[in-house]
Amino acid sequence: MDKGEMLLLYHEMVLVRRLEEKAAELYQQGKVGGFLHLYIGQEAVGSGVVSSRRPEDRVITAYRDHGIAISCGMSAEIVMAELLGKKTGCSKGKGGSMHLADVNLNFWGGHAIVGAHLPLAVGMALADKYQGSEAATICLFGDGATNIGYFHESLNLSMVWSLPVLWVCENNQYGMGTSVERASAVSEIRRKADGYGMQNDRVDGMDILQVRAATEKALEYVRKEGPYLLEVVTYRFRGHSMGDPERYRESDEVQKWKDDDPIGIFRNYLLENGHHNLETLDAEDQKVEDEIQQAVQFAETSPDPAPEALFQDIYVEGVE
Amino acid sequence: MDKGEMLLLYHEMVLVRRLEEKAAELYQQGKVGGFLHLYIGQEAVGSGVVSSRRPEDRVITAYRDHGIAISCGMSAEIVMAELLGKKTGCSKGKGGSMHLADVNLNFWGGHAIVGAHLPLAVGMALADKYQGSEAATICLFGDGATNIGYFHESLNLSMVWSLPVLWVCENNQYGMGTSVERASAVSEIRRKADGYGMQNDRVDGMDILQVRAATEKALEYVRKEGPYLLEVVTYRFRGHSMGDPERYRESDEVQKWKDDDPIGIFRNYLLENGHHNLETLDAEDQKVEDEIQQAVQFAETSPDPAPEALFQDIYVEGVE
Amino acid sequence: MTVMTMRQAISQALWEEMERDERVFIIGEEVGLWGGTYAVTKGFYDHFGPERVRDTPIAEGVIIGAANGAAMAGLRPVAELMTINFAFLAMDQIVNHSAKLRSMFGGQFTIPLVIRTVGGGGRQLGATHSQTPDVVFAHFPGLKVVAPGTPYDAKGLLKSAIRTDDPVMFIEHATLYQTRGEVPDGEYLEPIGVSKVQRQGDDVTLVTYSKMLQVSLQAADQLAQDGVEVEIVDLRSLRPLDIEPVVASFRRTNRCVIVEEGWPSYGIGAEVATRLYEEAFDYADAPIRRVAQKEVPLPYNRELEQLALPQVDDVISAVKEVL
Amino acid sequence: MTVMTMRQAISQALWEEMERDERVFIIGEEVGLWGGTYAVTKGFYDHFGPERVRDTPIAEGVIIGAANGAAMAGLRPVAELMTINFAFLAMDQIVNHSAKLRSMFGGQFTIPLVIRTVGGGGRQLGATHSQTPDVVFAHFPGLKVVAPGTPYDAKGLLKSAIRTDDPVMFIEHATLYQTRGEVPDGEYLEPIGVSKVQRQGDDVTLVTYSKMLQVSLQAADQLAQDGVEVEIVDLRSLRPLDIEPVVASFRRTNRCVIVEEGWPSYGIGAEVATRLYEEAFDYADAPIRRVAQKEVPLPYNRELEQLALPQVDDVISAVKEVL
Ligand SMILES: Cc1ncc(C[n+]2csc(CCOP(=O)(O)OP(=O)(O)O)c2C)c(N)n1
Ligand SMILES: Cc1ncc(C[n+]2csc(CCOP(=O)(O)OP(=O)(O)O)c2C)c(N)n1
Ligand SMILES: [Mg+2]
Ligand SMILES: [Mg+2]
Repeated sequence: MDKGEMLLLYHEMVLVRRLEEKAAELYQQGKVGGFLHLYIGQEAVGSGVVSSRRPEDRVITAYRDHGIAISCGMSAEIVMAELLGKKTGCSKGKGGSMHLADVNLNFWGGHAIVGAHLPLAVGMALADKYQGSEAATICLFGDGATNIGYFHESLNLSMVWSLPVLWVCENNQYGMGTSVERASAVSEIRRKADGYGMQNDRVDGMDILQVRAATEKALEYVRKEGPYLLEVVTYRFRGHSMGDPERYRESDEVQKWKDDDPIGIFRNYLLENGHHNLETLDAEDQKVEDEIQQAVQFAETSPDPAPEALFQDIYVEGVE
Repeated sequence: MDKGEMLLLYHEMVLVRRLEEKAAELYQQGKVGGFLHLYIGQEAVGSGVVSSRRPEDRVITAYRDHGIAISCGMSAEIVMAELLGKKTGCSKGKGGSMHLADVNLNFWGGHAIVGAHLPLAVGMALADKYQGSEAATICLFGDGATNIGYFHESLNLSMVWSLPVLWVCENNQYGMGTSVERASAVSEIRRKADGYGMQNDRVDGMDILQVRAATEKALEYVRKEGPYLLEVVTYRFRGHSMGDPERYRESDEVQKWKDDDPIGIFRNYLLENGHHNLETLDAEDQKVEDEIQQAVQFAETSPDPAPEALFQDIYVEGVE
Repeated sequence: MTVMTMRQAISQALWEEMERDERVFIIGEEVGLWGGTYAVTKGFYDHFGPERVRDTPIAEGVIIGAANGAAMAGLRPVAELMTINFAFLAMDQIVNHSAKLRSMFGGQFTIPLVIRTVGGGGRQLGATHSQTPDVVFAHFPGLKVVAPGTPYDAKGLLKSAIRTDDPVMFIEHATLYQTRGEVPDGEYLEPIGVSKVQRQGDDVTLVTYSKMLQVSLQAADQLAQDGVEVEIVDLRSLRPLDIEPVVASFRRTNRCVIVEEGWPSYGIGAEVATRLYEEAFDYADAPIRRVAQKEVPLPYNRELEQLALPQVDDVISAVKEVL
Repeated sequence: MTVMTMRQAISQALWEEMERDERVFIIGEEVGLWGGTYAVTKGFYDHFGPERVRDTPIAEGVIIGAANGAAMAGLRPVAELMTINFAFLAMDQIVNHSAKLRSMFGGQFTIPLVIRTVGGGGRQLGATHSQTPDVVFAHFPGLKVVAPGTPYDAKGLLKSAIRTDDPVMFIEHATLYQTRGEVPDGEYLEPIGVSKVQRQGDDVTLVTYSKMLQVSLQAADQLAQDGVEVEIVDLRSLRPLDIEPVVASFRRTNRCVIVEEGWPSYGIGAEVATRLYEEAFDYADAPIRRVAQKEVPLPYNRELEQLALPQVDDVISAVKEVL
């Protein structure tokens, strides 16, 4: 990875962080509605994984999707507009925070039913294989999602058909308030791959460089051989969604993880290894601030969808 | 196992075999309707597994349930009456071949939705644990059932809650026409236990003594430690159900397995080791013939359910 | 009588039944340590312990499946499905098992199961998280389907649901938890399968349930100012459906509007209207009207979502149409 | 025209569409090597190969889920669910995904998916294997639900279903596969969402679809002997529901019976009746009647099962009631 690319990744992670901090603010003001699941603490996963893909590789994830959307190339403006339910949002204001997507960016969406997008990934990988494309499908999901039937059916079928899917489990240790230990028979998620004879790896998700390296290795395998399960160990610094009482974990634990802030770690790495100096990084931080401000402005001044939109985009061919 | 018990098991296996041969005949005559899934070839599994249980242990299985019902102590008469849809059948003629059950025998039914009874087993084991009983729940299912989400959710939860369930996979190599290799990422079903860190074993299902030994060992573990997956390798000599075109396997393969007839193997064992002589075994065979004849007679002369039965046994408290 | 919220009423019912009967236990996602996603089971985990308030993995199939199995084995599970949208992941257990295990085996098993779940839109949760598909469950014989609209009914009906030996889907509404109402201080039970007149009036019969009861009550208050007296019959249970009080009211008013939150096509209103025509054809002075959700997956955008959901004004217009 | 069975007609439609468009492929249990549980895809595996006729594990969730994903990615899957009873194991994919992926993401995705599945009772398969829950799927906007009653319609509608960019549940009836009828020799398409008058008559309107079309035709023949001329309107698609031809017929006959195989409560008949009253209230000379399955899980015993299912005689009685 060259210096320029590193700076882009740094920029991306900071952008995701600030965007979400802003979104939380707007949520408190009642401008963002519904559920809002923040990715704060997990930025190195999305940036590390997605930046390793080729443009033809598809990406699909769950509802905790702001970071993935940005990493796939969605602008802060478009994300923000969707969060505010505007016509200019990627899903025309119909999806909201949990349902960002842009087919043109090969980002196939955030999906809100736990585990339900894993079969979708199987189908996409099947389509690519069927059509002789070299593309891989990268499917991200949480630790909690590995206990639902979909996980099993999808991992099994991807192996039986030897499909090019990279399964990425973002193990942030909890599914809502339930720790991995209380929900899963094995606490190392990668072990679940054994039941399918699937290649697997486990990597520290607070260090974007490790995530990148593991993803690149995994994608190479996926392209040549087939499915692969990559467990990325990470942590969400905030509650599950807005309004989580957080009775299920100690603040000590949260603090311990916050000490390993993935942005801080990467920033230090860039400084310590002389890739970039403080001014450059600070300038980047400032650029992000401007971007966010512009995104909010764009979103707030964007029009709401017209009332007619209610009946649009449901069927391709008109019904009723 | 003493001689007497061996003879009982021999009797049981022959009874299951003849009962099903008779059922197939009655099906051809249109007296048995619906689906009829024969257990022929797999008798050593049911007899071996169920005879190892204590009376308080619950048994639950899939639609291929005649053998299990008999092993649980259901009489040929009651089975036959249910097959003929009679009021005297164990399910009053409402269940048919796929839905035999008798709570008084601690036999919790054959179930026709593939995999759906695995969660039921979890719940039963939970109830026993909750109530401080020492009972185990034995849940039998096919190889095909191990690919559905229920399998995953159930095995995982049984481990998380450390429930007394013995999971018994009757690997007869096919789910309808789909071989294990074409449906499952791993062809040794026991390997699937690894994804849950679950104890497991694999045993030859054509030899009842091996099945018994493995089940006893497994049940001991279940009572002390928790869930266990036992894979029993077996084969069905007949089609999946009546009217299977059997395009998916070669007659050579079927013949090879038929050479290992579990009844033949056990019979030879009894003879060769001097446990019982030819006369005793032949006499037993004859008893079975009589039992079957009587069962058919019982079933055929039993009354159909009354028309009012249509509305009975749906709700406990009357509705409409 | 004490005035309390729907949340408190439901919580009390659960608490009392768990105190009364050791066989009653709670199973579901985030019911324990978290205290329930809607805080209904807050405090239960500490009081009743992890054996009776069982947090599960995210696996709706085995949640309801295990509850079915435990019910067969003599316990009385109260399973919580975080929202009714996730009930589709347990659909096979609900409609093929809870509803059928008893009859299919000739009455050998009983399924004293309550599935508590939360439905309804209006919170900008998007298409997969905002549904009111109650009718879909009510279609299946073998189940009972209950959906209360007041704290009083919620408490009394939930207690009955826990005590009946039949499987009950108990559907709460996500936006009703703060709704307040009077609840008796002592113990009481409300019978399942009995519709209830929640407001008396002679001009038109309004049939509804759950959240739409509250919307209908508001509409009735406004209509009363115009001198239109609305009678509101609350179904409370969709299966069994107690149509008699509806028919009785209709025979008097000769006009009827049915208000439901879900989609109209193949919805609750269709069945109620058809039953009314079947049983009181000659009493209809005007076509029965339905007020329901627009026939679309619910969008995230607040205005669009509200446009799609039935509003007080929609009820008022419909009433005026039938007058 | 050639006379052929429903099975042949469906099989031909699939074959032709697969020949026409490489993006069309089949996915499901036993569709390949076995040749389809109902032999509809017999010969396909050999001709089109395992890539286009994909046998799957028993895992309905991922069958429909993968089909959804493949459809998003530009293929045109025809997914087979062995029976509609197993569709409940894929319910979340069908109603939360097939039906919503398009609108929820603002129209970015199209889901050109056909789910072929087999419904209906009458074969002594017991409660979990004999259901006709078509209405439950028809409740969800975003889906199209088609259920043909003749070989002609089956072929023409299935071809249209495969060509539309919207997700379609295509429900075949387990006991209709041997039903014979005329099918044009050349290519033709039947439009989805258009009801069809299958028999003309002036005395009473009979509304039905799928297997019950055949039952209704028999009833009509018998009634004709008594001089009663029945008009039969076949819905063919439950969503979109084309009510106009039904209304038009009812305006002439002023009497209507709806015949469906499933349970009456919250069924197809309720919606059709309500729509008729909404649109032609003044034309009703008698209450509209419903003929449907008894409100019970279907039992195994043959006589009991037949007692529960709607029979020709039930249709005749209902017609006589409305006359
Ligand atoms: C099928 C289903 N069940 C329950 C929920 C409610 N729910 C939303 S997120 C969530 C936790 C998921 O945890 P995990 O997969 O670890 O992802 P994370 O939130 O940690 O990113 C739950 C239970 C849901 N959306 N879908
Ligand atoms: C959920 C579900 N899908 C499909 C079917 C149809 N079906 C019945 S038996 C069967 C094969 C099951 O194979 P296996 O589990 O190996 O059991 P075996 O028949 O070999 O005893 C299938 C696909 C079903 N009953 N339930
Ligand atoms: Mg998590
Ligand atoms: Mg098998």
